[in-house]
Amino acid sequence: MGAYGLFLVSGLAVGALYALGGVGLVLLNRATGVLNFAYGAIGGLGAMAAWQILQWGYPEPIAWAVCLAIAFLLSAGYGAAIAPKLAHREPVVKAVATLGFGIAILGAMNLLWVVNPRKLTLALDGIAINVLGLRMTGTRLLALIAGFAITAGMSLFLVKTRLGLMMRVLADDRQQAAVLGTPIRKVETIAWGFSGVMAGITGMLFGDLVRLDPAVLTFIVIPIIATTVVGRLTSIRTTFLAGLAIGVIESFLTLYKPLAPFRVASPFIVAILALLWLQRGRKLTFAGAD
Amino acid sequence: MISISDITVAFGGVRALNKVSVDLSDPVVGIIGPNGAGKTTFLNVLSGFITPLSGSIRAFGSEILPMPPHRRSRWGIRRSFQKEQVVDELTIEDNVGVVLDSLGLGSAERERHLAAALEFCGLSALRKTRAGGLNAFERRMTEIARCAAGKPKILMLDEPGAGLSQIEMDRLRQVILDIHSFNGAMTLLIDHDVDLIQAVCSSTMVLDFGSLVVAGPTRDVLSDPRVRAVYLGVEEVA
Amino acid sequence: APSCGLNNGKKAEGEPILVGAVVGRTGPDDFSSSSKAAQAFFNCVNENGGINGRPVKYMVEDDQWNPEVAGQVAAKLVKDNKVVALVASASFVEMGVNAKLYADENVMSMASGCAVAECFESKNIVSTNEGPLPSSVGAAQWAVANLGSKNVVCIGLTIPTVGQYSCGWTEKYMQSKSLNGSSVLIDPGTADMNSAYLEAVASGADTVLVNLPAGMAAAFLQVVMESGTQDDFKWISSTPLYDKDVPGLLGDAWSGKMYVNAELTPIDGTGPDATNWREIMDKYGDVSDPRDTFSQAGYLSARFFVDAMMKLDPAKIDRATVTEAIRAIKNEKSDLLCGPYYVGPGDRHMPNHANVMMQMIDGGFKQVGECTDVDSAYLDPIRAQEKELGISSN
Amino acid sequence: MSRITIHNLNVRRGHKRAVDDFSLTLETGRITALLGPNGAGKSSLVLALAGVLPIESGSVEIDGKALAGKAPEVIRAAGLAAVPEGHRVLSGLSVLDNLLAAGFGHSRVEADRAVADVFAIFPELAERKAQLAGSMSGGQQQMLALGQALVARPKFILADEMSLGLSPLIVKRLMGVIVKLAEQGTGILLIEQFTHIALKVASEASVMSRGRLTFSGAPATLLEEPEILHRAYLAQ
Amino acid sequence: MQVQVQTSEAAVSHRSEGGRSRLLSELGAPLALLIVAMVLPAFAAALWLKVMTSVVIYTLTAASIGLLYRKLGQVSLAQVAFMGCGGWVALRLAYGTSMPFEINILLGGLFAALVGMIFAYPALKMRGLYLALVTLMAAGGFGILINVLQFPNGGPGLLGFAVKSVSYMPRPWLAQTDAAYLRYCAIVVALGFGLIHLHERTKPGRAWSLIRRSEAVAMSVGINVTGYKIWGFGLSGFLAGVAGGLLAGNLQLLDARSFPPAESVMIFALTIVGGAWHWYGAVIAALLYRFMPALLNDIGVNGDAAYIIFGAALIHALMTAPQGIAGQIAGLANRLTGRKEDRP
Ligand SMILES: Nc1ncnc2c1ncn2[C@@H]1O[C@H](COP(=O)(O)OP(=O)(O)OP(=O)(O)O)[C@@H](O)[C@H]1O
Ligand SMILES: Nc1ncnc2c1ncn2[C@@H]1O[C@H](COP(=O)(O)OP(=O)(O)OP(=O)(O)O)[C@@H](O)[C@H]1O
Ligand SMILES: [Mg+2]
Ligand SMILES: [Mg+2]
Repeated sequence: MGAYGLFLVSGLAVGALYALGGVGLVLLNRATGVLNFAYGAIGGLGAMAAWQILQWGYPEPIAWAVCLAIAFLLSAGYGAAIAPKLAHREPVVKAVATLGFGIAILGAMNLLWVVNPRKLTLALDGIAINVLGLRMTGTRLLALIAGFAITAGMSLFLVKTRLGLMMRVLADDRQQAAVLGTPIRKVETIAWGFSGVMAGITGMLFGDLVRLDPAVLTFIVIPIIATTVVGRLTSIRTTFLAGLAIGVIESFLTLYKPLAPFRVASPFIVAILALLWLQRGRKLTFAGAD
Repeated sequence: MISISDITVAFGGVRALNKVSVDLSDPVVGIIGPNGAGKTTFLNVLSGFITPLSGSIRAFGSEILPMPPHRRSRWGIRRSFQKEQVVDELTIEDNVGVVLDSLGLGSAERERHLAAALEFCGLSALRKTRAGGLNAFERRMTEIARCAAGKPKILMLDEPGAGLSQIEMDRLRQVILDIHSFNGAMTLLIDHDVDLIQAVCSSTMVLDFGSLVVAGPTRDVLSDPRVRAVYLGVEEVA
Repeated sequence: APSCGLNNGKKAEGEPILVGAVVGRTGPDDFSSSSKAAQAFFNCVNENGGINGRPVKYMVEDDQWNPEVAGQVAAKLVKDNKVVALVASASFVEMGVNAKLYADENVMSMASGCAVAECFESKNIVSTNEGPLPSSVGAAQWAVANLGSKNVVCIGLTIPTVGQYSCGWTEKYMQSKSLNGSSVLIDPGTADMNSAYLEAVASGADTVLVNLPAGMAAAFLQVVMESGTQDDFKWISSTPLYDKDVPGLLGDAWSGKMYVNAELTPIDGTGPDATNWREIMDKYGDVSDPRDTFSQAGYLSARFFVDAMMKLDPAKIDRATVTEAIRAIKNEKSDLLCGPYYVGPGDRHMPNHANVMMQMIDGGFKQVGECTDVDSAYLDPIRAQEKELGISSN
Repeated sequence: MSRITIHNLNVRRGHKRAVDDFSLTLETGRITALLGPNGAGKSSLVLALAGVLPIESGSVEIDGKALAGKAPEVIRAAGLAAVPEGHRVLSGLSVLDNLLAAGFGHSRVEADRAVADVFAIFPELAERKAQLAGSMSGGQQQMLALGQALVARPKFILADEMSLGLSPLIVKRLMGVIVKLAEQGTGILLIEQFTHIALKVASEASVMSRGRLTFSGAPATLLEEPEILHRAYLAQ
Repeated sequence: MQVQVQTSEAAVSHRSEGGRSRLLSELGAPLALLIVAMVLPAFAAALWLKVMTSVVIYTLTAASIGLLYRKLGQVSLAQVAFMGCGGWVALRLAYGTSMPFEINILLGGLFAALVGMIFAYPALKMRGLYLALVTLMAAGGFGILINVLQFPNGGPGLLGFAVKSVSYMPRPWLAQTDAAYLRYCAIVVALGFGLIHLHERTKPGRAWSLIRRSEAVAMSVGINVTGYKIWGFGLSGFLAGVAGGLLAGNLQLLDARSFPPAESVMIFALTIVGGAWHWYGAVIAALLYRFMPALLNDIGVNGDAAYIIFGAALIHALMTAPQGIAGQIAGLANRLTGRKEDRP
């Protein structure tokens, strides 16, 4: 067990971050049909702002509040002002438009904060417990717990609540949703704002646990997308599990020297393999799809 | 002559087709039944989009089921779709001619088949027009021309009359009636317009809940009490 | 008062001499510090009689960390603007892409921030800084001598011309002393520092050499803190951690425990050049310009360049004479460098290959080792060159 | 009694005017049949009334309250429910969710009751509660689409090509439902390609051609003088 | 659904007129552009020569994306990675063999085509965003793979990489200078466009159109959907691979940092902005991708500010020009020449 347990826990700790990010992406996709490439950048700007607040000497709760507020406003702003104008385009076009948003945010971050090594330190970093020989800080536990809680909460929210149903309706067919009387602009803005808050949480945790660097936080969205691919962009639970699995696989690859340098590719490899496995035996076309 | 035996299709728990066995031999055969009866599924089995759980299909001496869909088309099974499928950015001649591409014809022969099919469906004047500008009727006719071009053995039309006006219906009726003499192919026609079925189909099969209710001469089928109950609603024929 | 050029207080009015630089400003890191120092130095020279009356017009281009852009802006400087030389360039990508251009166009680049192997192995590029290889080996060498390290694990980037180049030669150094060395290479985009650290722990090392950019190093060291095993190892690092912001970034836990190699002499040195550099930055630079090792290197590159230009007939300063003059630079001394600076005709250049060690302590740094020449077989051809040129090492 | 007044309505689609100076009045309790050839602009009219297509000019009022330019959910809440052509249902959602989605205007309890009423009218749907709407047959989807309009308990239903692709039995049932709704006081705009079906149940008939209203009067007139319709079809 | 409608409008506005005049109008503009590319190098400054060479090369990449998108309705977010594949092989061959440049980039293209075909396999059963993400995963994997393996730099062995300074890839003997190389690239790219045109005009083009409409209908008219889809991805990969070879020849080396997955997404986005429905959309896309940033850089706009401008412009273009900039130009041209757009 020894070393393996250590690597398992270490992998879970990183996987929780992938998972958390992935769940936020899937949620927005379930609600609005948009895959948000700017997710990382939104969280990144929140985290940078939080760092600034801490730097100025304000207490941590204020930093959290500012981070979440900024992420909420950025995301909801996009959802209110830009997303509706692109609503009639294909999902891929909607997705790449968010990349434009992400890049603009990245540019703004680099303008506001000259590239420099920074570190975000949160109070929870200070406490730690020992799991299978690996010390885990409070922040890492928070990531894992937040991942579980949000996964469970969101799955229920989408299925059980009216707002959740509205979001699913909106994502399914926007025009029809409007005809049926769904307040689409409102629901859309709420969904984006909600996902922005999740991006903020993710950004804070990434900023603390991975690196507080605008470019890294912006582009971390790409390996995170791997988890959503495994979850077929719809299953929150699968996405969460995929995130954990990717973290663990990445961690275990360290043990095998020849593959160790490639281990960062594990999100992508896991995504492609999972996909091939998921669609084994599927027919080329099926009635109803065309 | 198509002989179908024991075809069963299930989607999850739903039996969309249940041990359907029937022999079809008239030039135009109607397929009717309530919504969700399995008519489109039946065509999907014939064209190879759905693999049945059991059963076999022999048509004109060939075993159909082992062939992949595109081979069936080359062999001679053609179909139109419940939602019309014409490609907007292609011209009418390309929309129709594409079916001849895979038949390995010489260019003269290809042109001959193409011209004949367009003429048959009354589209000759429009052949260089892009399909994007066509109206619903012209689009339907383009689809039928695509099915009829070359030397098909079986044409399957899934609700070709849906959404057409009465005048257009009359022309459609004429085209369907003429297919057999145009290229010798047999036609399977799904439609909910009983007048159309009555006018063009010498025999008809009726599906309900995936099972064959009855098959035979159209007149007999339409007066069958079971059909009147499940499909027509009793007073309709009375 | 700062000293530069002719020191005559007269503004140079002659025909400008065009000098260029390519720096990586926009991207994962900002490498523009050296060009800012050079700019300050040139400002000073222009205010003080210029190069025998001719001012320097300094053009700095941003390669955006993009090889294509690097090629474009270099072509602009070298072919369109016809600069006589490049001074104080600092980049991750530029040197590799443009070495051929510089050789073809017979133009010298007196760089200040080289990071990759290509930079030190090109005929027309010479850098004032020494890059990750001597810096890592120097750190390991010092740890062996002063901390009693027997087994060093080098944490580097997977980019081979950086990671393998520097960590690889550190391993070779350890082997040459019959000690153990190993490397853990991590992808620049990695989120997972845990496994890298576990891998390092598994190597059985007693000393960890952190050979990463400061931001990644901070992330790596945070994982170390989380694991609570900081005291199981001795900690050394290459130059990137020698930055005034780093002690604050890492936190007090590292105070007194981390030893950092510096490629040039300490930023708070008191020698004439160290003082002059700071004064020039204060008077001719911007307050926001960093005062770091790269700034020192940029200052030195500019100073050596101007010194060489001063020897030329100002009317005959063109690319050919400038290139020749730069190649002729020999035995330039400065208290900012551990050894003499020279260029020479060779097809590889690494004039700076001695360094000092600093201890991170009390939110700052304290020098703990004197200038030490790096002991690596990589330097054999360099030393042969020096012998031939008659370079006197300190 | 409520009334929808459409006055000089213009709707543009691309570079073409799909609805051209169109005026019509609908009343609760009455079925108005709207006939016309393919491309006449009937569906565009429905979508514009539902608030999905932008209106270029003209007014739409329900009991004097302006609807033109309002958001779709506002129009829906005002009592106008559209059933667009082509049985557009939310294909990735279950049948039950489809119906619940149509009841956002009601309280939860009220919505559940409305859904139960729809299940009573279309037991087929109750059987397929959990099935994804997209995997149902065309006719089943059409039932669902009408069911969605019913859940809203609207004052007016605009039903576009409802009989398209439906078996005669179902058409008859749906028409029965429509007639019953009218009797219970709902106003209905019935757009049909099969003119005889529509004319049989309608109390008013209008003909549309090239976006314009070309006839408005009693259904019997159209049955007696089929040339009116023919002319409209030929004009297109 | 919406997209299909747009397609039809584009198609309709491009209604052919037949005969010689059609051939002229079809070939006129591309020829004019090619001539510009041939004459331009004589006047352009070295900076713009380099920039224009990049533009020309990425035009081919954008065209390869446009081809997949327009004809098959498929989205590849891995084209820059395909460029990397093609460039890798071309570099390796250039160092390892003495074959002429043309053969090297051709083989590089074929290798990328092969990789494209392998990725077409999962694509067979997917479409839309989901497929796009799968290709993005491939691009992400490539980015990391190449970071570890590196591009060949003249070292020995299978990988041709050694920790040493680079040796530079030789350019074709006809095109040693930057000016000549720009012309050379323009000709290769023109040939690439010819290849695309040839496909679109004939059997594969028709087959792809039907597949785009619906795979079921394509099968029902006898099209081997598997085969044609794989062929489409192969062709697209081939073109991107050739572009990668040209890029290697431009810098005479390649750097692993040039091929991150985000670049693949970016060039796709710009292809849409440029306009995938018109051939010159690819030119516009490449201009936006390589010319605009160079211009901003040259006039001294801070690189970070340029990011903001670029991101905002991207979103703006996607919102306002559903047919891309090329579509707007075409619309304008039609209005100016008074061409009728639709049948009454
Ligand atoms: N992909 C599928 N998954 C699950 N059930 C399906 C699927 N396709 C069809 N069904 C079910 O199979 C049954 C038969 O459907 P089919 O489309 O063949 O009906 P149909 O006779 O063509 O009806 P219509 O006249 O309404 O077109 C229906 O109950 C339908 O819900
Ligand atoms: N999405 C669209 N974009 C542009 N024009 C459209 C669109 N949909 C329809 N049109 C055009 O608008 C006009 C009116 O079409 P509409 O669908 O409203 O007619 P309709 O009377 O409902 O016809 P049908 O009986 O075929 O349903 C037609 O000329 C049609 O070509
Ligand atoms: Mg059907
Ligand atoms: Mg309509």
